[in-house]
Amino acid sequence: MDLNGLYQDIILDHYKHPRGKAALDAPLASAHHVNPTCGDEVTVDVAADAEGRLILGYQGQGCSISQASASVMSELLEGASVEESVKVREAFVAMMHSQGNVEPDEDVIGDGVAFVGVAKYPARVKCALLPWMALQDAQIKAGLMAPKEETR
Amino acid sequence: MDLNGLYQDIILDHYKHPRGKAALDAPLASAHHVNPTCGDEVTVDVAADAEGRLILGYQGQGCSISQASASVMSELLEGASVEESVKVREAFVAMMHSQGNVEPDEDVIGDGVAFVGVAKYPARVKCALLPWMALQDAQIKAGLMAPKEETR
Amino acid sequence: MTPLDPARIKRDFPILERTVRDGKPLVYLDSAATSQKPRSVLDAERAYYETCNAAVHRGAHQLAEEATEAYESARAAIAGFISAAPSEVVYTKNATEALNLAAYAFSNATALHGIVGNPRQDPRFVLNSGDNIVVSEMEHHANLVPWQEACAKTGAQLRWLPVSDDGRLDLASLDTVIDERTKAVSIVHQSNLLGTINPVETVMARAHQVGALGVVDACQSIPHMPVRIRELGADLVAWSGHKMLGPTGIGFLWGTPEVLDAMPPFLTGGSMIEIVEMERSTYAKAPQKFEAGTQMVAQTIGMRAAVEYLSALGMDAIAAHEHELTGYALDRLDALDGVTVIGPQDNVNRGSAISFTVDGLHPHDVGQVLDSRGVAVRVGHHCAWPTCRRFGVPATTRLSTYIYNDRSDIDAAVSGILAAQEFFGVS
Amino acid sequence: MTPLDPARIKRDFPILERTVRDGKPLVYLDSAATSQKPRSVLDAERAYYETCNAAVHRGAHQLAEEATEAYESARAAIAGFISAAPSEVVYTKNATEALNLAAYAFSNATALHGIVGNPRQDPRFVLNSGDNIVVSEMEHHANLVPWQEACAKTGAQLRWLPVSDDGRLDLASLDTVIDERTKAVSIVHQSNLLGTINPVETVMARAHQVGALGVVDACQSIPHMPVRIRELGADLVAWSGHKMLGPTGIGFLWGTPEVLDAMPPFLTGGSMIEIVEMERSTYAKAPQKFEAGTQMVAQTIGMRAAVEYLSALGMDAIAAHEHELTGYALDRLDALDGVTVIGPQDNVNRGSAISFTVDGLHPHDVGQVLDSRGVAVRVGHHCAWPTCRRFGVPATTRLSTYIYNDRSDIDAAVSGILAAQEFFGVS
Ligand SMILES: Cc1ncc(COP(=O)(O)O)c(C=O)c1O
Ligand SMILES: Cc1ncc(COP(=O)(O)O)c(C=O)c1O
Repeated sequence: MDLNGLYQDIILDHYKHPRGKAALDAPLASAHHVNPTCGDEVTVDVAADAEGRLILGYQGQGCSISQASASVMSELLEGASVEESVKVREAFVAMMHSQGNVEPDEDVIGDGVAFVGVAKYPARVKCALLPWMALQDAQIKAGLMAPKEETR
Repeated sequence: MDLNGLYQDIILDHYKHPRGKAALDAPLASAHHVNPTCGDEVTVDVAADAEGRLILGYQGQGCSISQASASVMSELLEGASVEESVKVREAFVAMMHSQGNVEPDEDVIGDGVAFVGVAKYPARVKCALLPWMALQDAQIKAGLMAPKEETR
Repeated sequence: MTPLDPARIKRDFPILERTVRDGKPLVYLDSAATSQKPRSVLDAERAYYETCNAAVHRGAHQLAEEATEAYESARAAIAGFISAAPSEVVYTKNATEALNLAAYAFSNATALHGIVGNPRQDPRFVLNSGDNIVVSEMEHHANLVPWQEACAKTGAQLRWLPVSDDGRLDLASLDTVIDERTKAVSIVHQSNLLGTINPVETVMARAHQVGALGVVDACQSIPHMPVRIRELGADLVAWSGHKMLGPTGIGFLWGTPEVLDAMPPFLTGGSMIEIVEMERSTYAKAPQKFEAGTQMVAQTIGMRAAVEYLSALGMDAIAAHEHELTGYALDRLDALDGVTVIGPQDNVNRGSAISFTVDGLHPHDVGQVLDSRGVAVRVGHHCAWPTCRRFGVPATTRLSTYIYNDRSDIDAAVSGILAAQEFFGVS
Repeated sequence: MTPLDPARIKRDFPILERTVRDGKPLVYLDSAATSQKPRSVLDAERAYYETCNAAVHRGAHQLAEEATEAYESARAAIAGFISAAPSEVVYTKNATEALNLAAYAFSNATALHGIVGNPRQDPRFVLNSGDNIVVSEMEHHANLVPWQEACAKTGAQLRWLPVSDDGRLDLASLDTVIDERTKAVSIVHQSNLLGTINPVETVMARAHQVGALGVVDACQSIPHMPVRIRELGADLVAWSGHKMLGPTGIGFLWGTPEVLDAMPPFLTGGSMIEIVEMERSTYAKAPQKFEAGTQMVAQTIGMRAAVEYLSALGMDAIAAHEHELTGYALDRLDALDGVTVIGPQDNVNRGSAISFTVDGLHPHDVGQVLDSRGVAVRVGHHCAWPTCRRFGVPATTRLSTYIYNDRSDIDAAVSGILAAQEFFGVS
């Protein structure tokens, strides 16, 4: 196996230098998710500015994949519109469920493309998705979802 | 397989002409046993005469083996002493657990020897033993056991 | 639809080549008890052990990944076989455990509900005194005793739908037996003793009308006919693998996601949890919530091969084959003196399990004579003792067919019955 | 006592010949999760299906007789392996079910006792408010969550014996934690996370002193050392087959005849009954009382081959082999910078499961690097989450050996740890 394909430099960099890792002072909502097989956990806080753009915070502990994924997510979505955040999350989730067989779109998911190698490891897909699932939950609680999603 | 070895004439004769098949008017004790896999059942009544000799009665429904066995038992043990009844029962039970590999003693178990072929059929052993187990139970309840057995 | 070719199918089942009782060819007519297994099922199970055996849903190494993938894709294949979603299928060790899982949802919810400080239980599962549970008079013990126990633990009342003389469910009292206080209705789809196929949709509709949970015991139907699970109209459906070419040690509970979510867990321990602390735990979502501990993983792989084998033959073709064979068997038995079929005598809404009695002969003796000729049938109460009582018989002899049987097997059974009558001098 | 020859043993395990991750030889160090299976176990199971598969304890035909004989003689062999009588061994699907069976005896007896008109339950199993149940802080979820649930359903209190910093059971509070109101004490014999072997005899003696039932989780001990079951001093002992060369889907509950008789049934249905009527049922004696429905028959046959394989090697020799290997592994890990063993660091009263952490590295990442080199270990909380919390770690990496491992496997794991430290730049 190609360890470098799984742990791309971008992932290692985000793991060692996490971006935006802090709780929000006054979140609209928070969601705490755990990976029951290994005990990894993440708490994602969300709020919105005057224009309805996302303000994100997160804390957590876990493996390089889950922590780097949270950092990438925070970098990508801080200040994004609700619509954008949904689009990016759906693209990231789709890539993670592709078993590594799709060419991810860097224009949509930015540094998230580095996780395409992780999609080949079913046991690690959950790690990568952990913060994104928490984000979705927090956004639902805060009412910060795209109209299409709210009615689904 | 040799059907005649299993259903010896003695067995068929006892099945068609059961001896002593009736309830006792005033039993000292009774025991009702069932074979839970097929629903066969037998009730054995015991009493004792002035000399402490057994008086037996039974009723029941079931296959040729269980019914013939009850009939043979009744014929063998009616009027027997408690000691004799225990000896005969133990010999019969031992034969049934022998998988057909012992030469039964006709002096002890009389027509019971006809059941030696049944011992080769594990599923039928229970049928043959049904009335004898009920008898043991009824004798225990009635206090009609050999001293050695009571203390075991 | 290609008709079945039993002679060809037989060659896939190694055991059917053996002889019994001093060289007699084996005639296996006991598939309602358990079916035989084709080579492909045995090969699949063995291949799992030889290539990727590991703990599923727990490890991060390659074997564990492969084992998890095999286990979950088996679930998808089994779910597909009954037109269900994978997450709606819970693995159990047999149908009996699946039915206990359903019954324990009630006694557990009731107990938890009664203790102050517990999270509130879904009221659908909480039994109050005056509530009742409904089964039928033709249930297998597996769909009767667990409900008796649930009632004994909660004070609820057990009721049942009666059976008519011709072996059909008597629905005249449907609306009175199932009433506003009914919390669960659990009914067999196809009786393993009578062969009757019940109109479970009607019974489930009535259950839902009064807000009761609807459960179906599909042990004898799913192996023998195409079943689109939603069409039964039930909330929960139980069946076993070993009666449909699968390994021993695996059964299933299908449930609607909504109901599975609402039920409390049954067996608890590893892999079914979300968070565990010394004081308390929270649980995973179904199906994991109901799969505590290391599962029968190899058996799920064997089971996948079993449903693939059945699907390749076609469940329509299997049902047609058995229907034809059942008609033939009913006709041949009808022509015998002193033989009485217990259960529907017309070949309508009935499966291939045929129970009968022979005048003057005990079923054990009939079975023994058949066995001496190599014909394997089942004798006894078939774990449906109350049904025997209903028909005033202590036991029956039952022949039951499957994909590998043909008319010659029925003929062998009929000759055996005649031989038994002759041997015991009742002909 | 002939020492083990792992190189020779390996040849009996087909899976150990495979490669993983682009041609790396498989180094399997995850036997505490599940063991691999020798050819003889797979052959025995297959032979059962190919020669005498049938319903046991039910049929009267030759196949059914042979199947019943195979099933019960497997029970005798398994019982013999732990120096028990056959009737003391109950088949379950895994150890988790066996522990649930024990815990449900309490919640079921309590519920039945509370309903007027039920036969009186044995007071040992009836939990009144103020009663308590005792476990330890190093239990697998399978021996914790079922007792939490029993308490939640009855209002009893759950207590636990603490664990010391060196990973031993802290017995200082034995006499206060287990008191006159204790109804059950359930303790792991060998911890699957820490490797600790506990003085269960001492704990069981205290349990009996206060009249409580004593239960032992022997999942990690019976596969690895000679166990004469009565010497544990327990009333009930649970373990699994798949961790000791056996098939998936089979576990065991041993019990004293007296206690098994006193317990209410757990799963109910066919084959565990004495008489069934619509209104009520009576039950068979143990072990049948606890074996409802069609059992994992083929798996019992495979299990018999497994205990025969282990007995041929000799459990003394197996324990000696693992002890030596554990000492070697502890020494090698001790020599690594940044590696901390969680659990006893001396090779005394400890088994072959070794958990450790690596400074600056998450266990998932350690496991991944090992996996990339063909070394299969387990990462996570090992279904003993509270034990992780006790040691302030979210998870550990665990290596665990068995009869087919030797020093080269430990060396491969150690090289992998060094590689992980280098890859992530923490060395
Ligand atoms: C100590 C211990 N107890 C209980 C269990 C549960 O065993 P199973 O998953 O086979 O039910 C295990 C293994 O997972 C274990 O190691
Ligand atoms: C109608 C019916 N229900 C339930 C069962 C119980 O199935 P199992 O013994 O596989 O648990 C059976 C088979 O024995 C059956 O025929």
